Amino acid sequence: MKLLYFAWLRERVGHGEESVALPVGITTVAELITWLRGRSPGHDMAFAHGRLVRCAVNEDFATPDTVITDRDEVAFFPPVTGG
Amino acid sequence: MKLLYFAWLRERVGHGEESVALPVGITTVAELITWLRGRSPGHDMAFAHGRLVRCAVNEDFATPDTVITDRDEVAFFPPVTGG
Amino acid sequence: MADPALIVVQSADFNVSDEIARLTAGRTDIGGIGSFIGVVRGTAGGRPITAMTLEHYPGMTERALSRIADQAITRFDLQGVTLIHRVGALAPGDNIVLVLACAPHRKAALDGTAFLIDWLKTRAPFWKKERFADGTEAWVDAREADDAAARLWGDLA
Amino acid sequence: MADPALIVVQSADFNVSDEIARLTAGRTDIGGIGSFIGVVRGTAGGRPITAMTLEHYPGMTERALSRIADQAITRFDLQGVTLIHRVGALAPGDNIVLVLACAPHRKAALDGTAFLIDWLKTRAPFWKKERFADGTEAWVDAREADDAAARLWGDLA
Repeated sequence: MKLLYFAWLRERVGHGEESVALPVGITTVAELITWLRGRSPGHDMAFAHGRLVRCAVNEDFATPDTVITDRDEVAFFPPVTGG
Repeated sequence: MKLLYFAWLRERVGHGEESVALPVGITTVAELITWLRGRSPGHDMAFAHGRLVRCAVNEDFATPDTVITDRDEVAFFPPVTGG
Repeated sequence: MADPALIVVQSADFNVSDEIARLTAGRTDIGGIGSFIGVVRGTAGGRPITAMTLEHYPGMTERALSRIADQAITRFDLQGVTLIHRVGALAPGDNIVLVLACAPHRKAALDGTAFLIDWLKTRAPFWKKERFADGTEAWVDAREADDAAARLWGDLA
Repeated sequence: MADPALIVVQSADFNVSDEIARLTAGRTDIGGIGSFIGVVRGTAGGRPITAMTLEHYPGMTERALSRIADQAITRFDLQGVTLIHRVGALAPGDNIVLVLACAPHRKAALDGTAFLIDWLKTRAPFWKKERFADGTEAWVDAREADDAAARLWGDLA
């Protein structure tokens, strides 16, 4: 699975992109976040304010219960501020 | 008094500008229009559809009961269509 | 505060980029610029037109446009306004009018732009005459929809 | 109908007149062009800023902008849309975003323009970081007012 991080999530995680093997039993965005928080203190800090984290699966906005598979591209980022 | 006509009022009157001496007793735009209709068949035709005639006195929009004097510039024109 | 409205009535075309540059030159307090450009369409009531003539009431035009601009600046707290209206002979595809409004945030800039063009269409003394492909000419009728759009903003002082 | 939306994400500046010419070239069915330009302001929360960096999510950005443009074209029956958003390093006074929407009449062009910028601000994956005069940096917080503005248009499909 390809993971992307943007803006302050990228800065807290320490990099903008990583590949992970999705553990068996993790099937939703919410479960993925819980698992990712254990990967490093940076990951834990990035997801500490869950209310401010947005997610896209394969370039479409997703919700905590969106189903994911090992072939998906999952991106995490703050609320957008363009324009 | 200076009178101005625009768009199809100008075409019906036959000219865009004329000077007239305001007769005694004529004190409002409505009275002026009634008097002007007697000046020529063109004037009469120009004011025949009164609902479509707009008026400005000294470059400000006016109404039939706006008071006028011999020193005013009075313009007649159709509803505006700019923009 | 210097007069922040530029009012121009001219037969020549305008360049939108140049006008934006003129409106915003040297400033870093502007967050958004709203704009509307009115263009001569090639048909009227389904009939092809070959030309349009814009007549106006010199003097009153500038006075009416200045008043509309001042109202918009006060109402929407605009940082600047540009109103350019062309007169004379135009062809299909030609620009007719340019409205620019700038403000710290986008809502004021966009609402100001809509207010300016709605009021210009009902209060500024311009008249359009269309020449059709068959050689006939006709003055454009005022649209009741334009009056309704302007009334939505309430009374103009 | 050919795809009437031009979507561009670039670091270079844009020229508004050139983009309008590109959008309207060879057409005589357009009556109005609405536009919005977002600009970097020199202060944030009252503090002077010296630079702004725009980050985005390549791929998803173009996808989100195309979807927003398609929605606007359908909803307001627009004849064409241009969306250009800059990324990278910008300075106060620099252009950030250009929205153009054209239609036979002004209401659709102006409403389409407002819809496009409201939705772009809440659905397109861009993030701004500001550098202050004292050397500190901060990511811009999303504004609740932007979400509220977008919600006024109802749900985006």
